[in-house]
Amino acid sequence: MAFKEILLNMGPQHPSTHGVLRLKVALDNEVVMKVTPVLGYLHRGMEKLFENRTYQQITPLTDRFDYLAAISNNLGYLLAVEKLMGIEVPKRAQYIRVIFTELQRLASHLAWVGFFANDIGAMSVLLYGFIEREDILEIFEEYSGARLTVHAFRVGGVPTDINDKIIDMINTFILKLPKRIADIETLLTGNRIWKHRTIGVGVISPEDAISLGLTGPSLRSTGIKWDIRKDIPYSSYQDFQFEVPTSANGDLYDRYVLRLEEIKQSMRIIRQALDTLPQGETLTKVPRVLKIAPGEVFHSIEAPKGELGFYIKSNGTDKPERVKMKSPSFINMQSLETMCLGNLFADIVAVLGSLDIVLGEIDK
Amino acid sequence: MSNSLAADLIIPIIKIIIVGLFPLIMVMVMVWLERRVVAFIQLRLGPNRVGFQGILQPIVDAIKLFFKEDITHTGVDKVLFNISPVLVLFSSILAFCFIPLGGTMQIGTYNLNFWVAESPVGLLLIIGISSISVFGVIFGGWSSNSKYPLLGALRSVVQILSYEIPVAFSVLSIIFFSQSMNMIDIVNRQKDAGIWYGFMLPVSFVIFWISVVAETNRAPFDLPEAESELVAGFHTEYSGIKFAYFYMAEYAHMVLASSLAVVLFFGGWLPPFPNVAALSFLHVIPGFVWYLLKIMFFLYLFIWIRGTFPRYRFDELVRLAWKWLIPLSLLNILVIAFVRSFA
Amino acid sequence: MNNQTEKPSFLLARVDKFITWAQKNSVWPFGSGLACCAIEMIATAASHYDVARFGMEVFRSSPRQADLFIVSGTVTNKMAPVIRRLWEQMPDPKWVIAMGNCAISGGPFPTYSVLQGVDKIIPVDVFISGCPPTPQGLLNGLIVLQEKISEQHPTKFIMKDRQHD
Amino acid sequence: MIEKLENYPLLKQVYQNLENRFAGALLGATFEKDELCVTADRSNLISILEFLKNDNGFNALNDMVGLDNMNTKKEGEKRFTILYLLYRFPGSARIRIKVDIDENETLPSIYSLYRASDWAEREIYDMFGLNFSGHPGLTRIYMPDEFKDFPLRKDFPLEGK
Repeated sequence: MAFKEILLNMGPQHPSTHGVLRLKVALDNEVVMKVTPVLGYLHRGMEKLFENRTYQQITPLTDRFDYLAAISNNLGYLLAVEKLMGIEVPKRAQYIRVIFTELQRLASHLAWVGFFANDIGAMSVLLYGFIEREDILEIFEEYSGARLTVHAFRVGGVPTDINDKIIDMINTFILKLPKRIADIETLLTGNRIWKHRTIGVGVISPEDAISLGLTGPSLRSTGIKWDIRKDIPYSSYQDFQFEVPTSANGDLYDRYVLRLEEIKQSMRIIRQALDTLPQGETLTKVPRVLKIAPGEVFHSIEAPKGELGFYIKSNGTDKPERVKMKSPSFINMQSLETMCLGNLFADIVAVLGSLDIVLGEIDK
Repeated sequence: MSNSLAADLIIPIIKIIIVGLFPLIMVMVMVWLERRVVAFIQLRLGPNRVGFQGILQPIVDAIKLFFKEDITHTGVDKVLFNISPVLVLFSSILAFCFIPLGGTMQIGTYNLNFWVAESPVGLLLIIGISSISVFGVIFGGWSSNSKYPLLGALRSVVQILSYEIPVAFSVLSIIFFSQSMNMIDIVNRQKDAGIWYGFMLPVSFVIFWISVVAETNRAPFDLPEAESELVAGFHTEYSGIKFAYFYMAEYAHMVLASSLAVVLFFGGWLPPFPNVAALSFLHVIPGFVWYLLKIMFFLYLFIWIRGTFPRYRFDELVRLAWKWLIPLSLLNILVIAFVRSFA
Repeated sequence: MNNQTEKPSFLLARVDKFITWAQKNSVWPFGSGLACCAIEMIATAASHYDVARFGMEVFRSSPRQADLFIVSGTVTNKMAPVIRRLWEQMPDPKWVIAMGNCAISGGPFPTYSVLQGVDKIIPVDVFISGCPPTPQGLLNGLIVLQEKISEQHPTKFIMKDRQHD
Repeated sequence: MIEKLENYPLLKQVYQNLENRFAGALLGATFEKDELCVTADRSNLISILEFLKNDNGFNALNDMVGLDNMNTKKEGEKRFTILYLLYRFPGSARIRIKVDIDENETLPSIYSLYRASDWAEREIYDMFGLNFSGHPGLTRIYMPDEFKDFPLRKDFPLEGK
């Protein structure tokens, strides 16, 4: 039987493209024949802007890359700069950085669970996720004054020490969170509709995942144990005990279960970091005008969405010659078509949700 | 003015007006209730600024939509585009003619019936009339000359086609017992039987309920208007008062579905255990109130389901109908027929 | 200019008040997120701040059914025609909030690809500064918008017609 | 060079393999900040990457970086540089391949080796205007199609033309 393709244009304004992504979809009835993402609707020229800003001025701009995990971006960039300069960050500052990055990971994953569930139609979970996220943002606000674009760290450490109030807030939050996660799990994990929608959908094989450069939870869901926190430790992650959860099927359900498990592991790390917080300085002395001798460096961290890398080339002035960001969403987004082909139209939305993309990071 | 004129003309007209308004009032209540209840499920407050606890919110919305620009964009089939909201809304309101909102009340010598029309095939008519709404959805989706509405309309056709069958089968099992398609008779037979059909035929009720949730395009079966996939589904291109028609029609259909569930399975205007003498004081409360209480329960159920479940996918939805509900309802009918004829 | 100074008649003023009362209490935003500010917009709609109290939680994803366009984030030159078109697709009366510094003036991105202020392409009613504005800020902006709506005269066209006669 | 790699047995092995296989064809190698960087020529880029992927297990492309050396290049050097950041699962070893290229020259696309290079090459094409032969669909990825310039070139002003 001859079929007639429907060409559907999703976006740039569409409720579930997570921003201003545009997808050109070819459908045969509801079966997906082709998905072509069109990017650039949020291209802000960040990399060009970086070449015209000093090293310190760039740090707050990195917040605007992945606005759901601003602190991870700060950390990734700063670690690259510090590696390029060859300076060591005080131990206490490293621990504080770990605490805040892990809190940010919690916030990002909670928002992800909400958005993903909302894409599949369970709208209450979005709101539940945001309640807990709000608590984390309050901690950030207490620490730095900002909620979303936090700018929590500086070159050489962290600007201010954390006080007892913040530690109290984190402790209460950590105590509260497991119950909330359990709530979300009762709503979703065992739900038949949820399982129908996620198990066996958006499957990707480990070979494809590696070839496409997939990282983060999406890669781990195919069974490859790869977590930069464990494999190439940075910022004292080697001091903490935690597991890297993996699963074998590479479908949406696995990605969901993995992220919930990662939330639990992050709580473990935060607890350990708070218990063993060393005393001492929080900021190394760095010159106010930061001039870095010519050189180049690539450093990557495990952001909530995958591997976040910064390539920095310096030229001896206070501004970098080139900053290139390896954004996890950009790489993960490439695999959308592989995951979607032959599935139904509704699955595009679910797969897109599961990839945890942020357009600020994709379009730069 | 003679007594018979009042009985024959004026009272029916008043009844028609009331029955016409009743679903609309219920729609208003439902819009408010849904927004509040879903908000409470999600640990929010919901609209509470306009009127007492925000009760005027739906009215405010309606006024606003009424004064909004009504866009008919180019490339639209004007006749179908304009007729479909009307079809959708009025098909559901029309069906209320045959729904008994209460029992018969004795006022002097006059017997006041709480229904507009009594037909020996009332049930069939209701199912027929309410199915007209799918034409509204298809016309609306097709005439919009846009792809998302078209996809929404296509989904809607498949959905209604699939789920009409289990509804009909589960209703058929009622008719086995009531021996009538007259809605009033069905309620009276439940009184005679001393037990509501819902408790007698639980399988039929479950099939019926799942199917009507699907037919009203409510979560988890809200595929024709699935927001995360199809923007706003078949009414994406509608604005202003026409959109309000679609918006109200969705709730009117919910009220209709709940009313059907109450009348067919839960004894319409009857109080609980109508034949138990010890509970006869329940008869003091008018039948209309019982009916209202019961439909409120089912309407609440609609909202509760929406706040909890994820959305079905298109193929799962069709599979559920054809692989589970239809065979199950066939088997159900077989068993009931067997029991009816031999027991 | 004449009809602006002229006061509407008593009856029309009452009608105006009635209509604007309805309009300001039922502002349905257009569920369009552009960038960082969109996350704060969602946070405003979420449980902690709950914009639903003002009857504003009905985020319509179709511009045809929305009253308020919250431009929440950076508008790039590539996106600008889309924004303009979406705004044109919204039925009157419609309002626009420029949320965040990017939407107001390009914010921290004075670059080749960013539109330096969304008011260059569509008329803006309320500007909310911040990068991103806090949910409290957005709520304040919405209340300001409500005040602005309640001062409008939806029946003004009747007065205009009379003057043309 | 090889002494610097003494503490990194894996990279040392890889480097020795490369030396043995492409003796003389490698234009240079550096090792700083724990990162091995090998400079290759346009002509043998594909064979080096194939060798690294198939025989040395560098199965993932981490990222591709384009550089415009307009302000820093010396006389006679080419204007642009493309970096291929390779990765090895498992083993967590990284290697960087560096290729210099001029404005009018074309690099072979490595899409057949690493599918991840699809968008990365489009990005470089969009931002620097460098061509990749054999790429399945080399179009602009960020900027609109009617955009004429290449933003990340150093002679393009920040505010646009």
